[in-house]
Amino acid sequence: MHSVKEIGLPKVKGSEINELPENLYIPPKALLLLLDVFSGPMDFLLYLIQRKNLDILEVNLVDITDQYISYISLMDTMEYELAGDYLSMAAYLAEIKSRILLPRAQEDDEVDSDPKAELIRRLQEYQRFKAVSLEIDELPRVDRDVFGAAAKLPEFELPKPRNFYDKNDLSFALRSILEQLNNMQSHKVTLENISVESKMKLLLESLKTRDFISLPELVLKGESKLAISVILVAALELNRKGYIEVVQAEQFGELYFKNTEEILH
Amino acid sequence: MKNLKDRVEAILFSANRPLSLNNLIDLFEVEDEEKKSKIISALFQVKKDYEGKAVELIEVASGYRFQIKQDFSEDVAKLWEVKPLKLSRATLETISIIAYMQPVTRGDIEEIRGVSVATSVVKLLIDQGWAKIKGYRDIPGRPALFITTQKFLDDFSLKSLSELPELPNLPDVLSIDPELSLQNDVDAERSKNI
Amino acid sequence: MKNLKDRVEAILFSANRPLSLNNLIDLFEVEDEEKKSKIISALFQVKKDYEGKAVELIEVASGYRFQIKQDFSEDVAKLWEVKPLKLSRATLETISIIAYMQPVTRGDIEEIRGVSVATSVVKLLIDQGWAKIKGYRDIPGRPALFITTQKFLDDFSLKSLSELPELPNLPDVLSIDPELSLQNDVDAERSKNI
Repeated sequence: MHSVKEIGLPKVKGSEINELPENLYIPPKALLLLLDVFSGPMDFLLYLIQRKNLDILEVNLVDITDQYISYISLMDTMEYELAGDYLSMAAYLAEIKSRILLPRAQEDDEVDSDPKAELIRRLQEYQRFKAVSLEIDELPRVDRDVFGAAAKLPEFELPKPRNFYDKNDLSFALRSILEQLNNMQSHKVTLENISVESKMKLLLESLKTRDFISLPELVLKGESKLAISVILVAALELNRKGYIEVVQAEQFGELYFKNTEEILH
Repeated sequence: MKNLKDRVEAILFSANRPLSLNNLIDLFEVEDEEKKSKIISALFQVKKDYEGKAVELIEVASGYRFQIKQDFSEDVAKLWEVKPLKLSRATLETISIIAYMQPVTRGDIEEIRGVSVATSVVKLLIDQGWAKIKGYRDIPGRPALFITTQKFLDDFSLKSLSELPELPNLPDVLSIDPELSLQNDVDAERSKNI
Repeated sequence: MKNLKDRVEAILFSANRPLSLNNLIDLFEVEDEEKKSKIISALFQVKKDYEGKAVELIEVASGYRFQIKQDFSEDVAKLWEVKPLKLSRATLETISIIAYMQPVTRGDIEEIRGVSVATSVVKLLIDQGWAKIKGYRDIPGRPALFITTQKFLDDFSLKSLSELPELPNLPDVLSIDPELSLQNDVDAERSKNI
């Protein structure tokens, strides 16, 4: 198992770096690493605290919140879906921080629960189970540490109508595994490869035979939103270079492209 | 007449699962208390006979089983081409929370771990026969309540839940003055900003 | 250092099949003749240790195995009869994979199920007489190849393997050849675009 120490920040000239340098390079898969090493945001938060050899009770919540959020915000935005729990923890911390920093109305104090005490309680609660789960992992486990001892059975007769088994159970059992396998395999994402150049060409070609052309007409069958935005970029680029004009009959109306040369003629 | 101790020994080597005292009582058709205590002393005798040998008789939650002593597990793993199931931290934390807090809902587990419980973790625990659904909590949504099974205890070499490692105590939060520490944070922050 | 006699004893109690002298030599990585003769004398010693007990070490065509003495067959029959075997999901999935895809190694089964196969499941299938080892795949480690038996067919009321219920998706998984399945993906993609 990865130990927390493995991902400790590197030492420079013997002294440990406690803060992230401003432009620290974060590898593109940093979040996957985070998800792999820590069992969740509580675990990560504990690590940030313990890295400074601090007791949970001594933590400066404002500092730790800033650190947590700076790590999370450095992560690859593409992986947000995987990181929902980390983000909601970031939001929770940010809320606590704002409550700490804002001047507090005296009257509300009695009603409001203390957000810091609540977080500390949760961290301590998590820490108990984290510790005990590591102990449970050490227990002698069947098929890892201990194996059954058995001997060949003597010959014996079982009375005749025996256990009857249904052959359909076999195909059901296998079918459900196969379905799971197929589900895992079919998540393939293909990236469309659409270049601005090709769309510029298409637009100019189309305007050779027509005076006006609308945006939807340029979208090929089966193309996505990405294609539409690429076409728009292509059109704007051509417009900037003076090849075409972009016209619109009314506000929020359909966009039309036309050749600038046409006007000159 | 075959000797009871040998019969107990034979049946334990044939079972491939732990056998409880009641299983043995049923099997040997014991009615009176006297014979019951004979089975217990036979078990005791068998256990003693195997002391110092390569296999041992141990007691787990569902009963008694013969197992290979742990010293030899490397040889056995090699023979069986075992790729031991390595449990992820998420799985270990989840089964621990179920074990100590049962019955618990997925929501209870998420509250403690601060992270949603992956379906794959629940599936693994149920597939291994370590956790099962005991009922449903009577709140909106009627979430399933999970408990650990006897097989969980058997597979982790435990006789009962009381043999689980001790759960560290929750430190007494009331003993800290939250107002004070909050104030510290604010002060620290202000002094930094100056 | 663990004693060779104990290691031999442990491995024989865990194997659930006869082990030949060569199996033991491979397993314990013995090269020289001297150590080979030590294994033989360890076997002899183990055999002697179990004389007069409920289990005995016997030699069959394919090697050595521990066997419960015939005297106890009545007790054993009763144990198996008392509790009609209820198949766990893991057991059912494992025997299905063997039935449809035989011969398969344990590794194959693990790959398909995505979790490790408990030795108790394999033992159960062998004890039940539903699966047996057909040979060894000629790759490093020489893993055992499992097939189903006549008794499996009998117990599931099948005349032959061709009577297994049809499984629509099966060909995809059987064609492990990656080239082929890649081609299938491309074809599927094309037919979607038309």
